[in-house]
Amino acid sequence: MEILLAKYNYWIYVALMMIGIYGMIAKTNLMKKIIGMSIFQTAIIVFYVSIGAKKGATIPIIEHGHGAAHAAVRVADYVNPLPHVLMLTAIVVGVGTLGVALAIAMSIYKEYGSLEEDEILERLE
Amino acid sequence: MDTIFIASGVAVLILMMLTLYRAISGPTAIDRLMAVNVIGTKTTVLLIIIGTVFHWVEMFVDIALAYALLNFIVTIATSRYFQHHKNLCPVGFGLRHRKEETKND
Amino acid sequence: MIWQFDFLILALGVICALASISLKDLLSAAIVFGAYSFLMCLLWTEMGAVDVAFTEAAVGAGVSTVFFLAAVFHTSRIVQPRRRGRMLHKLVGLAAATGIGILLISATADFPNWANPNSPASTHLSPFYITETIPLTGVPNIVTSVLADFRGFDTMFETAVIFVAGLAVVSILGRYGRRLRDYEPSPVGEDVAHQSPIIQAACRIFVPFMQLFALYVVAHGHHSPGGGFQGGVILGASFILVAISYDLRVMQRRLQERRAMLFSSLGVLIYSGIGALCLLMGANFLDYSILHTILPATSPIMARSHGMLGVEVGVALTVMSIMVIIYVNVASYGKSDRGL
Amino acid sequence: MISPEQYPVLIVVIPLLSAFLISILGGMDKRFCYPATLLALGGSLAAAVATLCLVADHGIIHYRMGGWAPPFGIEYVVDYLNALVLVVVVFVAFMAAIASKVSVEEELPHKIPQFYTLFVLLTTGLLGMTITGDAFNLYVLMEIAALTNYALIAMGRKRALMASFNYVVIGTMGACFYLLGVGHLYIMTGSLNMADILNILPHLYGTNAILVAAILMLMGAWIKMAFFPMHGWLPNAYTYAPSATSSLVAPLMTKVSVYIMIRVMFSVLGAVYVFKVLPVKELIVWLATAAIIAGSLFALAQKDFKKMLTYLIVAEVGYMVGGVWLATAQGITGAILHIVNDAVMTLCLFLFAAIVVHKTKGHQLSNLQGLFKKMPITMAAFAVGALSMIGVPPTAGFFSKWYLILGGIDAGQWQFVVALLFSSLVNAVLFFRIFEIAYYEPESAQHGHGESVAIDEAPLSMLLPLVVVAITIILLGLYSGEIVTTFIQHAVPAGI
Repeated sequence: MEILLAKYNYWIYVALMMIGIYGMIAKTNLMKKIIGMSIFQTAIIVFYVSIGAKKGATIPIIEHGHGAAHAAVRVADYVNPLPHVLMLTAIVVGVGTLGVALAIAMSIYKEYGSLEEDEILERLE
Repeated sequence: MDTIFIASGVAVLILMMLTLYRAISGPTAIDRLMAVNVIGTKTTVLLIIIGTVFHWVEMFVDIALAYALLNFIVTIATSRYFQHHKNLCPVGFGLRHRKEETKND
Repeated sequence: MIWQFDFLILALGVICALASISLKDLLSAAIVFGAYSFLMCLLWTEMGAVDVAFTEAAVGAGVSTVFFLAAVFHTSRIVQPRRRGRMLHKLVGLAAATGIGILLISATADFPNWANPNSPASTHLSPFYITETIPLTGVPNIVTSVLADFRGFDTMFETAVIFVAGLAVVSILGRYGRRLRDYEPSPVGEDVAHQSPIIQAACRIFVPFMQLFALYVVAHGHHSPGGGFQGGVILGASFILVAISYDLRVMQRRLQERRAMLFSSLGVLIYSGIGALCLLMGANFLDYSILHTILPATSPIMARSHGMLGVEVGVALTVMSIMVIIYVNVASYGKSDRGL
Repeated sequence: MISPEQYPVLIVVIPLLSAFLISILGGMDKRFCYPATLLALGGSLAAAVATLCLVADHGIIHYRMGGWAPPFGIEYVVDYLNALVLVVVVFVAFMAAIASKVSVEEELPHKIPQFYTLFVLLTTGLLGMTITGDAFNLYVLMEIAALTNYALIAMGRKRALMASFNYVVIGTMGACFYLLGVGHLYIMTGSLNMADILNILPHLYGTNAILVAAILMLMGAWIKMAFFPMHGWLPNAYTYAPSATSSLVAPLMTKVSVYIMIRVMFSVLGAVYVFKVLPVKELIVWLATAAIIAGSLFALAQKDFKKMLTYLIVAEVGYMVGGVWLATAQGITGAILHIVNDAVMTLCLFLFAAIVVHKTKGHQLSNLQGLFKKMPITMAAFAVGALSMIGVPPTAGFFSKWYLILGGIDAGQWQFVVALLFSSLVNAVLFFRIFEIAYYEPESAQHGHGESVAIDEAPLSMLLPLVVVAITIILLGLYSGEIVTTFIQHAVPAGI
């Protein structure tokens, strides 16, 4: 139980990542590839946010930040904020990539009338 | 006190799992939409429950609010789809292909 | 972290991911993918990453699902079975996934335990941010202070990424530069059939509150989860709501695409301009503390706090307009006529 | 008003700010875009050259973003290696921008503001990737460069769309692998600053997690640079992109990725780790050998001029990766010198390709017929680039190849030396075939025989950069000794 609890977050992020990679490589429908890509990206976010978690800590906002400005802040009370910052950026990058990928997929559909990779390749030849 | 909240949260999650069954296997897309909407509502509740477990609900209410608002937009967007395309359950649906050649719309 | 929740949510997440990859109906896949985003949002909250959860709620569960739906709306809905080489493709995918999976699992053995307070990640850099955020920047939300100040340079490029994404979508799909008078009127009857008075009434009530809430999220990001990015997405979503419940032209009367493009450049320009202002005043790029010489009645510490607020406003402006631009182009195939 | 210690940040900030201004001005009147782009890149070039001089005089420069001390804030580090690469990147972008005027107006008439905004942002991304000293900042800039790149390629419509989509999927995978690698380093060390990680890593060298991090980061860089087994996305993407795009992207994207591989190897993981602890040195040199041979052979099989050039890029990537992994001072010197030379050479060839597309509306080899008589100056400049690709002595290409061959002999990797010679031979065959087509074959039958063809040079805005680049190739060749002694020898890690 101990060892299971200690590492399972990391195992599950690997599982999500494998699903994403499988979707990106094995699926021929362009939309499915995009979904796979998004899952892949969220898997990385799971990984990073799991790094930031800390036992017995609360959210990274200093309590009573207004009044007693110099009250002692105990590091152990707050989770690690750095991965959160990094992952905000990653989410934004993710939605940007998603938008561009969807736009390209849609113009491919306009051009070839299909979203299936093999049909498009047939039409290219 | 925390134990009660955690227990109720776990209960909500288990209910969510039941709804997820409908979301994945549901014969028509409307079933899925409904199921996912229910999951969305449960998520809002869970966000607040997590807030109480962290003893700082104020910080979580904002997220829950934003969440509920955006969930509403998604639902409307999906409903728009059905307004234009009446086909709720096209052939070749679900986890398996039922027929080879299909054409929706 | 609350491990009971963590375990269940991760299990549900894997099921959702599997389902959305394997469903043959793209619309359902998009809906289930939305559910996956809901679960991820819960996961971040439960691990204490409230700002990430807020962003995920706004982006993942909200707008990106709408983008997906819009794209499916305009393309085909059913995944066609593959004609040839099906097994080979699957095998290659499985092999790649398993290979990388084994590689990554083998690395997890060396990781410190999950949520261990003594891991290097929790002891090397983060204590500085946690203890110094109030003395050095006066901002209680550590994520905001790290995002907009300590690592503000990353965030500037993050905003630039969003800007690039919008511009890319426009340049791939759209016809940038159409004015309102260029829109050809469409037949009246068709439009009315798609309009629902209930939805429109709800939208009328909703939108002002939503925008007010968004402004609150932008402005209050120093003290609670939120900030420019989340607020910007909600603002953008309010325009998207108008576009969905009426149609694109009604929305464009409020925010034209051309003007949105202008706003988006302006937003990033505000961000990098504040940075460049610090540079011109003799400090390093993005060193807001120098701004106390021109801001009235501030100390260098409060100047940092105000600088961050200015930057957040820039971020919100860009994100709002780019969300609208992406929606307009994806939902109408770049024609910006009727939309969904 | 701006002191010299601010120069490094100006290199990135000038194009960044101007990109948004271009977008705003372009919305009003698209004639502003071209001059504004030139101004932005010119300013950036000036800052880069000034920084290069500073580095040559005073050594490594550190710059703190927002005034925060390094492991906590983001740091810019300009050392001997990236000062040089920065100048090359801005120079190439500047030349490509000058040449872009005609082809953009011709190929993308409705998208001029978007094109130039994305063009400048792509340059910003590449510059930022080169200059940064923070592992995560590198990822963000990598994504900026990638997203602009997808859009610029997809503007080519038709076949470019599918190529661009493949590039999106594969490029995202590459960037995500890099991010995952950074995550593994972060969980083990708790730091994101490259110098800090390098300091902490030695006591973790034996662990599996660092091994996986190294594999993931190198995989990410390799996917981005189209190293041999992962090169599938590159030829189509660069061939069907608009010509103004390909003359920016083709010289720079792969070279900056090679630079990133070098940076990850020496400034993050440490030369000791990659060469002494990891047992993959020989394997990668073999892969590079395969890349060179496969790239050359594929290039031989092409009938399309641009596609042929793209396969040559695949081969050139093999040169550089192989050179670095030879793990000898000569090999690394050769690889770094080749980054510089190859960027300029590839630029020369792609500028020529843009002229061919402009003049003949196609990029098949048959489009080149009779060009020697029509465009003597253009062809002379092209000949310099081609000779440099082959590796003929006074041109730049010879010197880097010389160092690479010496490195190969030092390391005893004879297969790599043989592959280099083989690839030179193939290049000779390819380019002499082109000379033959362009010199002897008449343009087309109906023009009659023996008639003197009127000289019809490329427009000045395309010709001028091409000539400047050709002269640069010769100058780089003549001064390669100085470049090596002033910059590159300091960039080679000590003790290998």
